[in-house]
Formats: sequence, C-alpha cells, structure tokens
Amino acid sequence: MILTLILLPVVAAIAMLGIRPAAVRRCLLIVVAAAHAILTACAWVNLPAPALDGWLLLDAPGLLFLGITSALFLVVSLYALGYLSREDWGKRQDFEEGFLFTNSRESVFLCCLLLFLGMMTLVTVSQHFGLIWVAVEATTLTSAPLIYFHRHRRSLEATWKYIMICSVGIALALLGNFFLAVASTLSENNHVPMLVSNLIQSAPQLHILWLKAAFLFLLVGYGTKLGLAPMHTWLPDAHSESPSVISALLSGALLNCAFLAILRVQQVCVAAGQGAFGQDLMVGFGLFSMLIAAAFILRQADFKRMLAYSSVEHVGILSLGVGIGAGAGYGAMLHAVNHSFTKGMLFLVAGNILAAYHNKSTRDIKGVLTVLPISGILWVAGFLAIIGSPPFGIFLSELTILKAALDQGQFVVAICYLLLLSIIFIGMATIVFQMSQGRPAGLPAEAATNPDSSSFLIGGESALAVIPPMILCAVILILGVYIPLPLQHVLKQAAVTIGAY
Amino acid sequence: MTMNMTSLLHIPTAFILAPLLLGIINRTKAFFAGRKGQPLLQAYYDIAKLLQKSAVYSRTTSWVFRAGPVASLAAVTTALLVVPVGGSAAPFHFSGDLIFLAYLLGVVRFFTVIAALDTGSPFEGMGASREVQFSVLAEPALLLSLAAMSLIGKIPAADSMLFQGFFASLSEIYARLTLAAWSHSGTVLLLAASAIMIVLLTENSRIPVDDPNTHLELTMIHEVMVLDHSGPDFAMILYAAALKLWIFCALLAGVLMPVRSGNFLLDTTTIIAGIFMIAIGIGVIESIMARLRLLRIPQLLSGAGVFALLAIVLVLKK
Amino acid sequence: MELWIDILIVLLILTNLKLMGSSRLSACIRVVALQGILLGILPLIAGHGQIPFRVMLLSAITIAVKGMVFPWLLLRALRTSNARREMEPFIGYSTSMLLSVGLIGLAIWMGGRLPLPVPLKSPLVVPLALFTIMTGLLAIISRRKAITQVLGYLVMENGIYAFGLTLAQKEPMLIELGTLLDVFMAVFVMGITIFHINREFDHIDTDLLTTLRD
Amino acid sequence: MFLILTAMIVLCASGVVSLWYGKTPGHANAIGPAGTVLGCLIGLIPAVEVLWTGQAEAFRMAWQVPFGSFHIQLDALSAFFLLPVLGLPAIAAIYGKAYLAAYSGKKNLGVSWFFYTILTASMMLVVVARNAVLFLMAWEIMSVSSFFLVCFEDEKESVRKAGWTYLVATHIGTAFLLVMFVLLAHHGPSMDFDHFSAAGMNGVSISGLIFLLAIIGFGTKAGFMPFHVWLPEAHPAAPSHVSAVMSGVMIKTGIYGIVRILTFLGHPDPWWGWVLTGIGVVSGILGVLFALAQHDLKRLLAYHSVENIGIIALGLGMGVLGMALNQPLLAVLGFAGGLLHVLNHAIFKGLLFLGAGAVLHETGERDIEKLGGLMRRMPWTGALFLLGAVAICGLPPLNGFVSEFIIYVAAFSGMGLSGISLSSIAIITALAMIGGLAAACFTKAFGVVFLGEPRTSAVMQAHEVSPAMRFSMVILGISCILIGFSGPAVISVMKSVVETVTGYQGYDIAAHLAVSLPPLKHISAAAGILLAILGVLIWLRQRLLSHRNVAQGGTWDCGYTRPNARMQYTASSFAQPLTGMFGFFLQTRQEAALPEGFFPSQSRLHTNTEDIFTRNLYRPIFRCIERFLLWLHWMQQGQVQIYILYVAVTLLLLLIWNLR
Repeated sequence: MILTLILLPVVAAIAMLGIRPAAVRRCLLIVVAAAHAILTACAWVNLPAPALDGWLLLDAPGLLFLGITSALFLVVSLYALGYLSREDWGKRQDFEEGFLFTNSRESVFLCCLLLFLGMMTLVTVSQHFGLIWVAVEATTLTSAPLIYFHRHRRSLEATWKYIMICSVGIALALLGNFFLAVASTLSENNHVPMLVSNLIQSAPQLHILWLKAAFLFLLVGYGTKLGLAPMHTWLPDAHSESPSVISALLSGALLNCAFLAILRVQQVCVAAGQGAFGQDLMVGFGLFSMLIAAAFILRQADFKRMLAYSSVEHVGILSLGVGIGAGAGYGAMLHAVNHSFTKGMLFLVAGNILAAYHNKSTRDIKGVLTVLPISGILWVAGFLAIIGSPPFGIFLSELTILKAALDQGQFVVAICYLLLLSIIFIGMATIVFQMSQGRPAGLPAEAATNPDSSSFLIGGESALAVIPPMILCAVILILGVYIPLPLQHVLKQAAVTIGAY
Repeated sequence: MTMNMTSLLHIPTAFILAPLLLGIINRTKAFFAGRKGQPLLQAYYDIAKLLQKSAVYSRTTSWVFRAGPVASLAAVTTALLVVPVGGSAAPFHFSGDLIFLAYLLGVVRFFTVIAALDTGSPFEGMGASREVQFSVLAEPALLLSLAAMSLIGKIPAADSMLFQGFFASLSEIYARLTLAAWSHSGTVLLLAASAIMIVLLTENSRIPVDDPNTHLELTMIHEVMVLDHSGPDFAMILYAAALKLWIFCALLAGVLMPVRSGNFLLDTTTIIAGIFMIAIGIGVIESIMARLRLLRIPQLLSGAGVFALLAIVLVLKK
Repeated sequence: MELWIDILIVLLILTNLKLMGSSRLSACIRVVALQGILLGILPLIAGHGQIPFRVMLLSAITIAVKGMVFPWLLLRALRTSNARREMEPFIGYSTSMLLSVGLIGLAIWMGGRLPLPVPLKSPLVVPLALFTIMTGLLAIISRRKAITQVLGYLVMENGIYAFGLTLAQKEPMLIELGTLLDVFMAVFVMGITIFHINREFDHIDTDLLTTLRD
Repeated sequence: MFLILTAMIVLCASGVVSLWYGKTPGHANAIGPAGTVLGCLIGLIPAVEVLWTGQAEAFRMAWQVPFGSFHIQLDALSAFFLLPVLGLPAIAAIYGKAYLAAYSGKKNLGVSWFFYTILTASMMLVVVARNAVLFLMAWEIMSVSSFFLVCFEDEKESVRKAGWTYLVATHIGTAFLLVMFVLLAHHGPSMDFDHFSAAGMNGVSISGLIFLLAIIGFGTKAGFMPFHVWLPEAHPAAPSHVSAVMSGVMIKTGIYGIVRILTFLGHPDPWWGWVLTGIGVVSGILGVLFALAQHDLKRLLAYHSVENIGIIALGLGMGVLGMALNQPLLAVLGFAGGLLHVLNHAIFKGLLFLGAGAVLHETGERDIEKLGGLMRRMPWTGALFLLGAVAICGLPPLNGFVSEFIIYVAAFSGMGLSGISLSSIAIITALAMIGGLAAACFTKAFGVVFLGEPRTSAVMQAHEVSPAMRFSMVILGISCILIGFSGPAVISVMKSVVETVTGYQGYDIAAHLAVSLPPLKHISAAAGILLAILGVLIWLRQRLLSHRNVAQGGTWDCGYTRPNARMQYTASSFAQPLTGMFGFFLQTRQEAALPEGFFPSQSRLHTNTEDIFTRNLYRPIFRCIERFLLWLHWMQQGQVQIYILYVAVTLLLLLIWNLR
C-alpha cells in the first residue's frame, strides 16, 4: 500500500518520458493524481501496514501532510491541464525584458512533476531520518527543473539560487543527521537505529549535547527548505519565477514536507525532555520570519513575490505555533492545512491574473474585478482568507494559536504576533485592493482574456482556470465553519506527537 | 400632574405686562438721556398696529420663513408654563423643567435663525451666525447657574438619593431661595444671579451685547435677523421678545427678591415689582454702558460660565 | 595507525588551505579531487581492527565519485564555459587564508565542546570535519564563479562525509548509497544549470544573477 | 428563536439570489430590498415580543470549530438593539431600491444587495451571538461586507482611500477584541459567553484591562474619539442608504459590545465611568466642532455620529459610575438615557442621511456651498430634513430631547455626590455646549442647503425625489415625533433592558425609572400644549392675513440694489465665528486671496479642516513603522553568496550560543 503510493508516481514519471502524444500524457497525469488521491483517502479510512520493516509508516502527522499534498496535487494537476493547453510552446517574448524564450519540454516537465509528487510522498511516509533526508533533498532536485520551466534568465537565476541555497541547507541537515547518529551511540557497539520510534523509545539515554547540536543543524537545514527567515531568501525568487502551478505546489506541499521533517526531530527532542529548547528557538524563528515577511510585503512590487513572502509569514506562524506548544500545537497543524489550500488557491488565481495582464507589477494592474470577474472575486476572497478573516479557516487556526499564547502567559509573543499580523494585513490589503478595484489599466494590447476556444468558459474565463481555485476556496470556506471529526482526530494526534494538544 | 390654579394667574399677568418692560427700559434710557422718550405703552401700540397691517414676503422665502415667528411665539409661551414667579410655583413644575425651559428657548432661537436664513440676505445670515455663536456659550452658563441654585438647601451627599431628594424643579428651587438661603450662601446666589444677568442681556439682545435700537447696522444680532418680517409676523416676534424678556426677568427677580411669605398675593406683587426694577436696571445699564466689541462678547459670556462654575464649587464645598 | 590518521588529517587540512589560497580554477578542482581520494582512504584506516566489507565498498565508491567523476564533470564544464581561468574572489586570497586559520581555531574549540561518546583514534577528526565544512561554506560565500560555488558545496559535502564515515559507521548501506546518489545528482543538476547559465549569460559569474531582488 | 434564524436565512438567501441575478439589474434590485424588508420584519417579531415580556429565549447547537458553539440568545438587551438593527435597514432598503435604480446597468446591483443583506444578517448575529467565536465571525463579516458596500463606487480614488482607511481601522480594532475575548475566556475550553460571566475575574487588574481593550476595540467601531478617524472617511463614500445604515446602526454594535462586556465584568470601578465620561465629552464636543467645520454634507453628518456616540458614552458613563458607587438611581437613568439615545440616533441620523442622499441624488452635489434654495424644489425632503435636524439638536418635542433629558436628569441628580459631582458638571456643561453647537451646525446645514437662493445651476433643475424614497423618510420622521411625544411609554420599555445591563432586580428598577416618569409626562403634556398654541397662532395668522393683499417682493436688501445668489451668507462664513473661537482644536488650514485695492478684482477663500488625530497621531506612527520596515529591505539584494552567508552565520551563532 505505502510502497504503491510512492512507486505509482515514480513509475508513471518514467513512463512520461516515453509517451509521445500530449493528450495521453496529460490524461496520465490526471489519472495518477486521482489514483494517488484515492489511495490516500483509503489510507485515511484505515491506516496501511508499515513497509520495509517500519521504515515506511503512516502516523498522524504523516497522514495529515500526505493528505494535504495529495489533495492539493490533484487540484493543481487539474489546473495544469488547462495551463499546459493554454501555454504556447513556440519561441515567445518575455513581457518584462522582451527577449525571446521557450519552455522546457512538456514530457520532462510532467516527469519531474510526478517525481516531485513521489518524493514528497516519500517524505511524509518515511520514519528513518536518513531516508527523510534523502527524500527532502530529492524534492529539491526534482523541483529545480520545474522552476526552470520557462527557459529565461530570471527563472534560471531563481533555479540556481534555489539549488545552491537549499543544497547547502540540506547538507547541513545531513550533518545534523550524523550528529543525531552520534547522539544515539549508546556505547561502542550499541547504536539506536535512526528510526523515529526507536529514538523516541530510548530517548532518555541519548546524549543531550549532541542531540541539541543535531537539532540546531536540522532546524537550520530543513528550515532553509521551509523558508524560515533568514534562510528564506531563495523562496520569493523561486515562487515568483516558476509557473503558478509549481508555485502553488511549492508553497502548499513542499514547505509542509520540510515542516514535517522538523516536527520529526522535535518529536525526539520532546521525548528526550528537551522540548523547551527547540520551542524557544522556533518561537524566535517564527516571529523573525513574520517580521521579514511584513517588511517585504509592504510596498511589494510583484504580486507573486508578495504571495511568496506571505508564505514566509505563514511558515513563521507554523513554527510559532509549534514553539508555543500546548493548544497552539493543534492550531499549527490546522494552520498547515488551511495555509496550504489557501496559498495554493491564491497562486492559481495569480496565474490567471498573470495570464490576462502579462504583468506582475502591483502598480500597473488595476480593475481585476471587472476584467476577470471570477478570478477577481477569488483573488479578494483568497486575500481575506490568507489574512485570517472569518469565515475562512485561517481565522480559526490563528485564533487558536493566539489563545494558546495568551493562556501560556506569553503576552509579549502574543502582542508581537498580533502587531505583525496587522502590519502584514495592511500591506497586503493595500496591494490587493489596488489591483482588484478601480478602472482596468495595464492590459496588454490583445484582448484581456484569450482562453483557447476548445475549453468552455465560465464568466469569460476558461473553466479549467477557475474551477480548481473555486474548489480550494470551497475547501477553506468549509474548514472555516466546520472541521470534520476525522480531521480533528488526526490533528489532535499530530499535535500530541510533538508534546502539545 | 400638579397644577395649582392660582399659579395659572402668572400666565395672563405675563401676557399683559410683558410689553410694558420694553416701555420701562426705553423710558429709563430717555430719562438718562434727558429726553421725554416714547410713551410707556409704545410696545403695545406697535404690536397693535402691526397686527392690523398686511405682510410682504420675499420671493426667496419658503414656509420656513412664515413658520419662524409662529414657532418662536408658541415656544416662548410654553416656556412661561414652567417659570415660577418667586416662591409661588409655576403651573407646571417637575424635576428637570429647567432643562425643558432652556431647550424651549433653544427652539425659539433655532426657528428665528432658519427664518432669517430663509431670506438669503447676507445681513440676516450674519446676524444668525452671531446669534448661534453666543448661544453656544450662553446655554451652559444658564444651566450651570440654575444647577448651582438647585444645590442650595439640597440635602447633601449620603441620603440625597432618596427619591424626593432627586433633583428639584425650578419652582422648588425658587421656593428654597429664602432669606435664610441668602444668609448662608449669599455669595453663591450672587454669582448665579450675575451669570443669569449676563445671559439675560445676551438672550434679549440688550447692550452691551447688542443694540436693539440701531436698525441695520452690521453690529447687530437679533434685530437684523427679523429685518424681513412684517405685519402680524413681526408683531408676534416683538411679542415673543417681550415674553422672553419677562421670563428672564422673572428668573432673576426670583433670586434677588427672597420674599417667601407664603401669601400668594404679597409674593407675586413683590416679584413683579422686582421684575420692573430689573427692567429699570437694564435701562440704566444700557444708558451708562457702550456696546462691547463683538470679539469681547464671548469673553463676557465665558465669564458668566465661570461665575456659574464658581457658584457650583462654592455650594459643593458647603 | 594513529600516525597515519594524523598525517591524513593534516593533508586534508592542507588541501582546504590550498583551496582557499589558490587562484586557478583548474587547480582548485584538482585539489578537491585529491581531497575526495584522501577522504576515501580515511575510513579504511580510521576503523577499528580489520575492515568490514561495506566500508571497503563505500570508500571505493567515494574515491570513484568524489575523486574522479566530479572533477571530470567540473573540468568539462570549465572547458565548455569560456570563463577566464582565474577566480576573482570577493575576499582576497590572503584574507581567506587568515580567515580559514581562524576557522581552524573555531573548529577545534567546537570539537572540544562536543565530547564524543565513543573515543576515537584521533581527537582531530571532528575539528577536521567541521573545518572542512566551514571552508566549503567560505568558498561558496567568498567566490564569484558558479563553478567555485559547486566546488565549495563539494568540499562541504566532503567534510560532512568525513564526519559520517568516521563516526556513524553503523549507518545502513541504503542510506549511504542514497546520500551519495543525492549528492551526485545535486552536483549533476548544478552542472547542468551552470551549462545553461553559461549559455544564457555567456559566462558563469554570479554577479549578473542579481536581478531578482527587493 | 425560530423566527430569528428564519430571518437570517431569508436575508442571506435573498442576498445570494440577487447576487445570482446580478447581470439583470431589474431582478437584483427587486429581490434584494424585498428580501431585506421581509427578513427584517420576521426578525422584529420576536424582538418586540421579548421586549414586551422580558423573557429571554436561547438556542444552542454543537459546532465543530475550536472553542465554538452555535449559541444565540435573545434577551432584552439584544432585543432592544435588534429594533434599530432590523428597523433601519428595512426602511433604508426601500429607499435604496429607488436610489440604486440610477446605477442600474452601470453597476452590478446584485453584488451591492448581496453585501447589504449580509451586513444586515451579520449585525443581527452580532447582537444575538453568545459565543466569542461566533461573535467574532459575525463581527468580521459585518466589517468586511460594509467595507465592500463602502467601495461601491470603487472607480473613484477617494472612495478607494476611504474604504482602505475603514478596513484597516476596523481590522486593528478587531485585533484588540481578539485579545479581550481570549482573556475573558482564560483557560476555558469553550468561549461561550455564559462561561465568561461564570469565570470570575482573577483580581481587579485584569477586568480593568479587559474594559480598556473593549473600549478600544469596540470604540473603534463605535467611533469614540480618537478611534473615529475612519468614520468621517467611510460614511460619505458609501451610497446614502448604506451610510444611513452604517452611521445609524452599525456603529451602535460597538456600543452594544461595550454594554455586553460590562455585564461580564461584575462590579465596575469608578474610573471606568470617568473614562467613559471623558471619552463622551471629547467625542461629543470635538465631534460637533469638526462637523461645524465641514463643507461636505455627508461628512458633516458623519462627524455628528461621532458627537452622538459621545452623548451615548456620557449616558453609559453615568450608568457605570452609578453602579460603581452604588447609586442605583444614577445607574438606571444613565443606562436608560444612553441606550435610548442609541435608538433615537439611529432614527434621526438615518433620516438625515436619507435626506442628504436625496439631495445628492437630485443635484449630484455634496458640497453645501454649492447648494441652496432646495426647500421650494424638494418640499418633502426639506421638511423631513428639518424635522431630523430639530431632533438631532435635541430640541423638544422630538425624540432627541427625551434621551438627552434623561441623561441630564441623571447628571443633575448626581451633583453633590462624592465622586460623581465632577462628571455630573462635565456632563451638564458638555451636553449644553453640544446642544448649542449642534443647533449652530444644523441651522447652517439646513439653512444653506435648503433655504435662500440656489447657488449653482445644478440645483435649479432639482425636483422632489420618488415616492419610495419619500416614504422611507416619512416613516423615520413619524417615529421621531412618536417617540418624542410618548416619552413615558418608551422609558417604561427600557425597564427590562436596563435590568439586563445592571443586573438589578425588577422592583427597584421600575421604581428608579418611575422617578423619570412624571417629568416625561409633563413634557409630553407641555409638548401637546405647545402644538395647541402653535395651531392657534397659525389659525390666528391665517385669519389676520386672509382678506388682506399679501405682497411678494425681493428680500429687503438694506438699500443695496439687486442682491444676487452669490451674495448669500455661505456655510463657512456662517460657521466662522465658532470655528474661529475653537480654532485651537480644529487647526483649520485656509488659503485666501483677500480683496484689495479700491476695485478688488477677485478674491477667494478655501478652508480645509483635516482630522487632528489623523494628522498628529496616526500618520506619524504609520510613517515610523513603515520607515523601519522599508529599511530592512537591504537584506534581499540578490547576491546568492550573501544569502548563503545568512545561513552560515545563523548556524554559527546558534552553535556558539548552544555550546558556550
């Protein structure tokens, strides 16, 4: 079962390279995504048995993030269908600097996309720290070509930074793994295997000093991938230059994988009674990330970068939640779910706007609501959702975290948290409403929306471009007013694993 | 509701005697100027004459202009209902009637002002604007001075929350202003009285605030507002003004004449005598003082406010 | 045995210093290659008693990959790119040397602060590993060319590897291989990217890679 | 309860339907208002019933969100607030149908009506919600939907700016509320209101803190100075029926919040009362002063909302003081007066905004300096506006007087009581000054807009608005008069409301309220007499003038030949003596070209009164924060080496910190 979850996309990916006709490839993409989603659903219904003698195993956190990844991927691949069919594959002009460029081959793109899915799945299911490391690094490598889909210099630059920074970070994480191994060397020939469960069992005997060092390395290492400031620097570039489909996945799924990796370490630390050590660090990183996000969202000139920085903000909130602990643990888990879907939706909509305006500048774009009625509404709705206004999900998770912080008596943290949230709100509100309201301006010469005649339209936009974000919008709306019991159950368990509730 | 029949007599008294006050003031002024002066009953003649005349209306005006005088007169007349004449209670007395009184005068002002604005004449606009400016300061002064007096003889702090101790109506307040009251809190009453005096001069557009005689001069306030009224309307305005003057004089006289014998006839007559004295006083002031510059008037009025506040502070100290 | 280890370690440290000091790219690549080979040998003599098979195999693979494949890849990339052969650093060579000496001190201090649960033949291994990692980072940070950054990454990787090979011997084979594979892939992808960079900007200085900013 | 839920469902449903028909304005503009009126009427039934009987109804349902439970309750307080919350939107909807008809085709009316109904429903929910999460959701939905209503004409820069200000202000206010509710629910697993009242505050300090948070959070919505800055921006920007609802009702939810929170905090401290009184004095006087300095009719009305909120705060302050110092009489009267003023203000402010809307609708002009002489062109609107003006000035015999009178009475009875005297004097002085200033302001507004001669040609062809719009205004006007005359009846309705707020028990409330009954009876009687005299005088006047030839002529121009419309006294010059007198607070900027020489060619004067708090408090703070954040931008300057340096340095620092 678990192996199928991983192998299915990998095999399909390899198949992709072989298949010629585009239609078949795209169908295959959907099929795989759907199958993956179904398998995940089954996994939710009843937990699959562990595989590879316990190296691959689905526990609550894994299940949670697997669910997010799989669901988001399904929706995004739907969007990708429309995206790929709208994309023209010849040489075309870059709308910012005007030089000509092409896209990389679709088969390669889809291949990497599926591999990416496979590797993310691997992260969620693997219990062995080494394996987690391998998987996380693999996600970096498989996603690099995706970011370089549009073959022009900006995306190339973004890709280079992505690879360099993330690889360095991940390398540090590897060292962290070795430190962990040292920490788990009880005596000359007695090693605790690097499985999460075993480490937790024999946590009390671990060498605290090495464990702490290991935590630092892993935090910084995976934190680079997660996008915690000040290791976040690759994130805005990658998100703004990659196609919106990929940005959605990067923000919605990949960050969670890195987050999960950190959670695993935290699990061990908590078991070893060192929970507080990690928590303080995570609160610090969380607040700092929010501060950086606030600084760069203010007066941001590029709306995809704005979304990217908002991701920085929200990973900050995630780690803040874990750091505060207690009730905030639950809040953080819930927040991960909400943020993934919200941000995914926002990036997809951003893709639509970009396609219509051929422009990423927040100053030139005006009147989205009139030009793209559906996308415009979704854009505003997404904004309201992401800044945590009810009835969307993020409101609940942020409220939970705030309550935990205040109940813990961490008033300073709570005040900074609210202050930064307010600043970010102001920054985003200014930009979003500048874009969505007013008379249309900054439209390219050709008609604002030229969806291919083949796909049928909704409110003047192609269905495949607006339905996926609609779905996501519905999801976050529902999560905002009703959290299904099974989800609550998993969230609770996941929170418990890191010593919160 | 409590209405003692005897006190109803106040109303006709006021109706009859009010215009006389104008005559008295004019006569006093004439005496000081060494002139013979117009007859005492001049105001009555004017009103009678005006009532017989027809009216001219500006094309600019609407019904608001015609409503102005009627509304003012009606409001003033209603105000008479709550004004006690010295110790003898007013036909209507209820706690808070002093607020009612102040706000009825507000109604008068409101309608006079919009009637003035209705003509679209810059002069009347100017007068209106000054009228409202001064009222902003006059109204608190009046209320505070009355408040100060209401505290006199009120049972202090602790048990004053018994329902009857809940604050007094004008009539009760004035009933309490006996010689004894003067003897133990004379300063308070003096301050309050002077505040009321200043408000009286302002509200009735007398010198030093305003000059009722010089027609059409940009220094004027009240007179310029009624420039366009003619015939019966103007009669009503004159009469309303007279009644307003009567009301204020009555309020002042009630303070200055602490005669509370309980004998209705005696009390009333003394107070009415007092009212006439005050009219003479006004005449004296008008003849010995010059009009203040407009910029000075707010200071005069805030001075009244300060008197009232002082009075309250004093009475609370007791 | 101890003697050999110490010699090896000293050699490794010297390679690091040489890397920081030398100005020619090709030379640097060769240094890194040499470092890779030395690393390959390290576990063979660092181990206790007779050497288990998996260690032999690993060191063999290491020597092959780090000592031969990577250098070859990089030299090829260097040849294709018509980049000038010197590496204009942000930080001058002498300064870098001084810095790296400082880093040695830091590494030794840290090693001192991190007592090993299992005593090793040479106390210098941990500082060596840390120092190598720092050198790698320093190389990445202080040099302009994309290739040198890859080199820096490799050196860093070597350092980590040194640590892993000598201390965490009980790591399962699968992980070792997976790690190696990842590193290999990483370098491979970087190579490709460098190739593209070279094609786009027709040189491989990273100075022009600064258009994305706020 | 059933009816309440039905009402909400009807409202939301009609909103969705009209949104669906957005493309066909006819349908949208029919369904929206119809649904609103229907829903509001349904909702009013239980409200009235509860006010009558005084029995609270509740409805509770489990709800799968953190700390959440769908718990709503309709007690007297909620019911009382439901009256304006449902009444005004219903009336304004009828008006809005006609008002928006002008935009059909140009704008998507479906959207507008959608948010209108949602706003109404959310306000309902705010008033009945008994769970913090539910409350906050309703609260935010209310703010957001009203924001979209404000942004109706978003093609205008000014409107966008106003909307932005509003959104920011309300959001920051909500942040305070979040903290407040969490503190109230401290450690509680659920955030139900009855847990609040159950959970006794640990120590006085925190309840004081909570009170302050409530003052800031709810005060931002209510428009307390200095948290009012969004109000004069947002209300003029919105379509007039929306401004009526926002200014008349929505800001009152802030008052509701404060009163509701007071019921959780138990016995108040005296300083709470002083704080409220202080805020009341400041908001009242400064509010009306700023109103006096405005040229924009709707902006002027918006500032008057600040003033009236101040009056309400005075009443509440008296009430809190009474509770704190165990003077039940003051408590009862204070709360009764303040809360009654909530209802009254909703009525006459609604009326005035609708009137202003009618003027705007006919002339397209909001600047009162350009208006004039509308009385003869729009007699109905003019008369009703006059009615509203008299009411808002608190003049008898209209409703504004009743509530202000009760507050006065409370203040007067408070004099001579230690700890209360000072605030009593403050309240009396403030109310008196506010009365005078308000009269000045509305004689100016009414006089310049409706009286005299038209100042611009735009006004010439204005004519009376459609019956629908007139109808809504007439209803509001009538209720002004009714409440004005039926003071005693109204005050006895307040009994159960005050009971909920103060927690005093039945009898003494009735007794205390009874104290204010005889005066109100007298006043009603006197008002009757006033009307009678009025009638007599009018009849007399008719008789006298009936068979005499009444001449028409020009305004007597004091010898100057042919005065023209431009020579009329302008609003600015009318207000100048007062604005000059209080120039210190207003800091009016004026650029003038004064006439000079013997034959002055041209001269002009332009004054602009910006809000002092925007200019001297908020803008500097925002600037400072922004400068700091923008300074941080050096971090992201594109060098990958530097980025990796960040990683390395972070790690090193952490290691050193850990290993030291």
